[in-house]
Amino acid sequence: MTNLGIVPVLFILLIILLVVTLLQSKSYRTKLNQRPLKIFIIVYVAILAVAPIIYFILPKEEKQVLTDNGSEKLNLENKALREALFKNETASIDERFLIDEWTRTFKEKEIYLKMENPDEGEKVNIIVQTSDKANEQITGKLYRKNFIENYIYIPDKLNKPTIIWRNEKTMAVKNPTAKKLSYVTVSDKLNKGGFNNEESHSVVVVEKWDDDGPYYLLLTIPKDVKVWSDEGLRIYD
Amino acid sequence: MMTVIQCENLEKKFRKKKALQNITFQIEGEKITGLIGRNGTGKTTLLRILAGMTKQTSGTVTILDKTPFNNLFVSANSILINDQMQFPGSFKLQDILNFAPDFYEKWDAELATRLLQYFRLSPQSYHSDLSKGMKNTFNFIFGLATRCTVTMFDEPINGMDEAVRKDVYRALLKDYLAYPRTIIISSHFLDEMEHLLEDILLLDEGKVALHKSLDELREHAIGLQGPADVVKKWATGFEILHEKQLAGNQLYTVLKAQDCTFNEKQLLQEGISFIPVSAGDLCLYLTNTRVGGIDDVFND
Amino acid sequence: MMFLTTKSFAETLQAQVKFKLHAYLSMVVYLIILQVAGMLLFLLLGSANMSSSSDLVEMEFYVFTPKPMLILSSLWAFYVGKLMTRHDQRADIMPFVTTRTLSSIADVVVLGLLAIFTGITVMLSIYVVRIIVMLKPNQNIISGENMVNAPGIFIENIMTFIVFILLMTAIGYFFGMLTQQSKLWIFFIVAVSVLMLCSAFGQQVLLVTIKLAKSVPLPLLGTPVIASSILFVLATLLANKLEVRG
Amino acid sequence: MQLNSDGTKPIYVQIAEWLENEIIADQLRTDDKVYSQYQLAELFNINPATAGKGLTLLLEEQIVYKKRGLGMFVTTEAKQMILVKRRNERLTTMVQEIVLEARRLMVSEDELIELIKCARSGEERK
Repeated sequence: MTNLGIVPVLFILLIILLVVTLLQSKSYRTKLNQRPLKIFIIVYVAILAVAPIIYFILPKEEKQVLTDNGSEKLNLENKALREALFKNETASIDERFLIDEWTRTFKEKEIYLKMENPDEGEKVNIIVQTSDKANEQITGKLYRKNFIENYIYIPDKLNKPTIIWRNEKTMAVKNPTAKKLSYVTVSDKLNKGGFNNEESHSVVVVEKWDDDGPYYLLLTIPKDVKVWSDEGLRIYD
Repeated sequence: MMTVIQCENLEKKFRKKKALQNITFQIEGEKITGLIGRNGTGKTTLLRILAGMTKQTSGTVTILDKTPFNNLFVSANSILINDQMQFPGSFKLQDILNFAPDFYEKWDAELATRLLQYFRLSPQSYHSDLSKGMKNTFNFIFGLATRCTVTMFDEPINGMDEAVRKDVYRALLKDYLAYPRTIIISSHFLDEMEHLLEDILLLDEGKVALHKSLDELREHAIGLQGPADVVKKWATGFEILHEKQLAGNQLYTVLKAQDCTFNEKQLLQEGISFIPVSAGDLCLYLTNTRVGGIDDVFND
Repeated sequence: MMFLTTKSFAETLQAQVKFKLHAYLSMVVYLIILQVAGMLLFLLLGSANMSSSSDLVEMEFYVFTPKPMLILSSLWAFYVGKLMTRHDQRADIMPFVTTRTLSSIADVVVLGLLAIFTGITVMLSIYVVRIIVMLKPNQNIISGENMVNAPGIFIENIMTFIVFILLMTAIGYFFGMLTQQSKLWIFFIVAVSVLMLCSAFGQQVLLVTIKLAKSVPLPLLGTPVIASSILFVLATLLANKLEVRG
Repeated sequence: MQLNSDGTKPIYVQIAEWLENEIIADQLRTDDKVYSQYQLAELFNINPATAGKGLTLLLEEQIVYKKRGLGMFVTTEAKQMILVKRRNERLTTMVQEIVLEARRLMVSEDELIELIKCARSGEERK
């Protein structure tokens, strides 16, 4: 709203002044005759008239701002993801939510789970499962639930949390750094405060659906291994 | 004959200054009238009032029985050509000519095109690019081709060279003969167009000094030349319009010739000769503040 | 007997409007240049960006609206309105059949037509911006309101723009007539506009005006139209008082 | 013919004289149609009213007569009348001027008559 600073205004005025004086000064007057003027105007009008048609015909990937229904659906999916994780029924969700998977040979009897940068908040929820198989392996599966920011569903492109092994028995989880994303929106509306419908602020209520962070790390640990953890890591058994 | 233009006690003030006062005259029928007067005597103002561009301060003016100011009928049947006429910068002469028939029913496109060609004005040139003389030539052609019932030219020949002036007058006369209409031509210079005119309306300092047919104008004054004392004797009792001292104690006097019945023979015998006064000179004498003209200034 | 022409008012008005529209073709070209300049400036400077960040994302938003084109066009509208009252422009009409009243009405009709043209082109120009934005690769484009998903806004905006532009021309026309009366008005106008542009208050007024014009519900669009009409009538009265001195 | 507009003679008089000359020279004979005022205006580049006045002058002197709707025609006596008129008017005034000038130059009456005789015989010889 207040992005109309004095500088662009002066800039604009300068350009107007330039254009007007340029076109009106007698010495520079390239005599514009009726016919070229008409042609120029007709071409411009034609371009403007065709522009919407082209715009709607051109294939485009435009993201939509979430509506009530859309966010509801995403929330339900998040719920389903959580439930599936806790019930250990990952087969149905892997395809959509699994973003990383690893295994590691683990011979120790204890495992320490640590948060690398705890003051940045808890973005990774760790779910620990015990494995019946007497093998010496830890598997980790990283899931990310539907992430919504500013009424936009952001499916990918975000940085992942990283897992760092301090030593053989200490696993640290490092929160992901913020990813820079830019969005463009073009609107017919004159005063578009944000990219979102001002009116729909009240409509799309993006509830903090749960306290969980956006990432789930599903660790499968042999059953004889003991799990220790720092504060700052949310661990579910 | 129909009264085309009628003015009664017309007065025009600009702020406090009176540009026109007590103007009363009427023009009847399809005449060519010369509006003569020195610079700044209100010729332009009068024409602007007649054309409906300016409103008079007081008095009445009617053109074709209508008050011209803000009157569509008068505007459609009259035109004033002056050198302040402006056309949009992006208009070529041809564009101007193309628009004219939308406004003037009697527009003669062929005449306009032919005259343009004759005066070597390219229809593709821009009005604002023309020199003063060419601009006035174009304006004149435009005015002629509109064939308006009342056609007024304000100093139409300004800036034209002599050959063009002659042609312009000839064109005006020929078109007038073919399509008679009421024409007013203003000029501070009568001589060149005298033969065209039927009537003369002489303005002096915002007043009508004289409104007569050209032939009557010739009988308005007589010039006497001869030995100063003899001329003076004869001139007593008459209004002296002009006086000029000549070499050898000779005097040239122009008298207003009302009821003047000189005995020519007697005058000739006393050594006085009649010098005819041309209309142009007479107009000058009538509008001079000093009888002796510029010489008077130095004689004082 | 002389053959006298009797032209009807409507006929002459039509001829005058046609003539004036042609006379103002170059002004339309200036308008187009301004609109194109508005679009380019807009795209280059990436006007109206804002950002928000959370722990995971730092979001930057670029919002394109018809506003810059509208502002430039309205400045143009003011200029054209004022230009119409300039002495040499008024003299334009003198060679052709007209009266003062008719000429003023023709002026208003022409300005109205220009306002309609401007309103529609401003609104359509945003679609050119859309296409240019779309052509840039690797962008996250969020669909904004357009004539398909929000036809109401589209139509309403065209109407408001037309009315707003008309109002601007009316203001220009009125001020033009004032300056014809006395040149002192020019200083006054310049002073006021400089104050308007420089002071935060002035900008606020400008924006509020736009916002008001925008936020007015459709039936109330009449208000600026009435304001414009009043200005035009006042200007015409002034024009009739004017002495066009030779 | 070129008209003289320096004021020596009103244009309409010059027009009338020109028409008279045409009649004297037998360019226009009895009952011939005389130029209309518009033809004259065109011919001499003058206002038709002026030309009309010239014609009126001839009409008044009965050198031409008017046929309604057809124009002016030369009367039978036109040529004779013009010759008489010229003799009476122009010649007398011219002789008057000559006499006046002769007096100024102090030429005696006999000398003057001699001069006239010389001019006449010189013309005849040609």
